[in-house]
Parts: sequence; C-alpha cells; structure tokens
Amino acid sequence: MEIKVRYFASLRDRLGRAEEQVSFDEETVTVADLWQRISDEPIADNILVAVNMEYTDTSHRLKHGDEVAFFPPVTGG
Amino acid sequence: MEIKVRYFASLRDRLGRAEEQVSFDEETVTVADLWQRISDEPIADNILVAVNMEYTDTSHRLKHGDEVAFFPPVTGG
Amino acid sequence: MKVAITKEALDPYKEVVAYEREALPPGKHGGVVIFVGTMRDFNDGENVRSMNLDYYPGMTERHIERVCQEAMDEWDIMDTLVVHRVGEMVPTDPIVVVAVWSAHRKDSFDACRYIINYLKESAPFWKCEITTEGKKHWVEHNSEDPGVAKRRLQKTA
Amino acid sequence: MKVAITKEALDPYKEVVAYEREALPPGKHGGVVIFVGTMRDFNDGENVRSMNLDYYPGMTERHIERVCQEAMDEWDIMDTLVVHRVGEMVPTDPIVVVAVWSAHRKDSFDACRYIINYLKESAPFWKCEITTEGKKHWVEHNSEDPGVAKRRLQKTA
Repeated sequence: MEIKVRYFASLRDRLGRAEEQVSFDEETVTVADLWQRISDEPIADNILVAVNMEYTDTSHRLKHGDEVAFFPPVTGG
Repeated sequence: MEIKVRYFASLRDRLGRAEEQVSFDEETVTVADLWQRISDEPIADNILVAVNMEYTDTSHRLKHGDEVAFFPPVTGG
Repeated sequence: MKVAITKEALDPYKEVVAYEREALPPGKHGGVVIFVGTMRDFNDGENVRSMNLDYYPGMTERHIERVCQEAMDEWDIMDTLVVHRVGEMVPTDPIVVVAVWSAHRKDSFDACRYIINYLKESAPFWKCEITTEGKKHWVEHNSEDPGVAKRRLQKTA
Repeated sequence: MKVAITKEALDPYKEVVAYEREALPPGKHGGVVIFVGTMRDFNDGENVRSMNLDYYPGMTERHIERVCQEAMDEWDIMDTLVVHRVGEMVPTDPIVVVAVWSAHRKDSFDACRYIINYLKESAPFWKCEITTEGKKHWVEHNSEDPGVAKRRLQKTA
C-alpha cells in the first residue's frame, strides 16, 4: 500500500523534508509502523498525528492512499 | 432665578415645545414646583428628570442657571 | 476614549480604522472586539418606513463616556470607541459601532459587551417609528428588556 | 459560513463588508460581533523581526469549519466568517478576523469568543519567529495557555 506522509513546522525542519511517499508490502500497517520506516528515533511524546486530516494516535491502522501527517503541538494562530 | 427647561421625545411632542426659560422670584424651588408652572397635569409616573444632565427626582432643589430636562423612559439606541 | 454622536450615515469600519490610527500605539494591542449594530426590518409594524432616533445632546455623550470609563476601570483594556447615529434612518443602516482594544481578548469581549448593553438598554435615546404615511409613533419600551432602563435609572437616582 | 486562509496581507474590514454583502440577507441581522487579531511587538526577544505562521492546508480549514459549525449549532447565530493569514508577517499586521452575525447580540458575542479561542489555542497553526539575523525559532507553546492545545487534542483523540 502507498501512504503519503507530511511533516509540519519544526518536525519538517528537523527531518529536512515536507512530504514523501512510503510503500508497504504488509497488509497490516499502523502509524507506529510507518514512523519506524521514517525515523530511527522513537516518536517523541509531544508529536501529534493526523490521518486524512483527523487527529488520531499511533495505533491507528492505515489503508492504501491514506495521508498521514506528523507535527509538533499546535501553537494557535 | 432663571431655569432652562428641555423636553424630549414624546413629551416634547405632547407639550408642543422643545425648550423654554422659566423665571422664579422664590428662593426655594424644586423640580416639582417647576413642573407645576409648566403643566396643569401632575407629572406622569414614568417621566424622568435630569438636572444639569444628571438623573435626579422631583424633590431636587434648583438654583439659578440650572438646566432641567423632562423625558419619557429611554428606549436605548 | 472617543464617544461621538452623528446625524450622518455611519461607516463603522472607517471609524474604527481612523481612530485606531489616531489613538492606538502601533503593535501594542493584540486585538480589537467590535460590535456593529444595524437597523433591522420591522417585524410588527409592516407600514413602518424608517426610524428617528432622538437624543439629549450633551447628556447622552456624557453618560456614554461614563460607561466607557467604567469599562476602562473594570477591565484591562487599552481604549474604547463609540460612534452612535441619531436622526432618521432606514433598515440596513448601521446605527452604532463599539470598539474595544486590548492586549487580552477576554477583557475586550467583556468590556465591549458591557458598553453595548448599556447603549441598547439604558442610554438616553428615544426611538420613534415613522409610518409609510409619515406618522410618528414613539416606541414605549426597550425591545430587549422593557424593565432594564427603568431599573438602572432608579438605581442611579 | 466562510473559512479562508490567505498568504496575502489581510484587510479585515474589507473581508467583513464583502462577505456581509454576499451572504447575509439585508435587514435581518441586528448586529455583528467582530474580533480582529493583530501581531503584537515582541516583548521577550528583541531581536525578532517577523513571524512565519505555518499551517496544514486542508486540515486547518476543515477543523476551523467544524468549530464554526459547532458555534452555529450551539448559539442562535446567522452566519460566521473567519479569514486567517499565514506565512511571514510583521508587528501591526492583522492576523485574523472572526465575524459573527446574529439577531441577538449575546449569542454573537459568545459564538465569536468561542471561535477565536479555538483559533488562538487549538487550531493547527505553528508560529515561527524570525530573528534580525534571519534565524528561525519555532514557538513551543501557545502564549496564552500552553496546556490548552494539548488538552483539547487529547480529548479529540
């Protein structure tokens, strides 16, 4: 399955990229699995995750075509 | 003493005048005395009075040069 | 603080922009809360064409200024603006603008609401409806709460 | 209901006037409560030149729209407008305008405050300060209440 991944704010700066495509052969993939493919470091406690623009958590199971976003706590406008 | 009297809204329409000067020879004059000079009818319960632009009541004692206003309940802007 | 009564058509945002430019130090306030009151269609009297708002020149301004000062004393706000239209007006005309600048938005909301409540309920204005035949009809009671104006006056007296 | 994010300079009153003309039936609303948020001077970091506001295109609008809908469900209001600036901005720039039209002013005050509280505390925006040397510094916490955003997210999750 193909997953589009997006990063915002300081996390984007730290990873050095704004978005990427990640492919999986496995059938069962969670946000936590996705993060393992992205980074060698464990996901920081304060990092938020959204799947298809809705907040969720790392146990969320992904499906083909999902857009997953990781970002630091929002600071408001 | 000379008193300037002003009327607003429906009271002005009813009395047919917006303002007038009233003279008194007496030394002690209250708002109630002033009203007696203005009208044959007793002052209506809901009529409000201001002396020099501050709310007061009919027992208020007037002095030379005071501006007295009579008006119906305010309706707000 | 500015309180103005005008017989001219009121452009509320022009007033806000002009006063902010004139009176507010740039970059210090975090926000402004604004209320713009507009003349509504008449629901009850369908033969009403326009409204004439009467006021007591001098007293009306003085009492609005006092309420703005009360707001300045009560809340942490930087400045207030009130421009109120009087005379004859028709539905959709802006009647009043209240603006409250502050570093803290909670305080500007509370202060703006306090000032507009006073203006709408207890300020020395008198509404007169004008029918399509040109007849005048003085509104007897405040539309929102007939008792408020009287209670406030009794307290003040 | 309109929610827009813009990278251009924001003229808050032009937005309010244009939307009111376009979307509101004339003579039906009694008033509009407006909040305009402006970029303040920086108190802490004197070497800060500007702010860059990041957002998540699509998600930010969707979540603001949801909060405006919550306000429409909760209070007796007629319509809401939110225009929020993103990208680089300097002190005195307007950042956001929220407008709430209603026949009843109490409801517009409550709804406007609800929406701006969400925008300032929990909406998906990220502030980045830019120093006079051109360095970026991501703001870690919401200035008004660092705990609010996180609490709300936990509740939502």
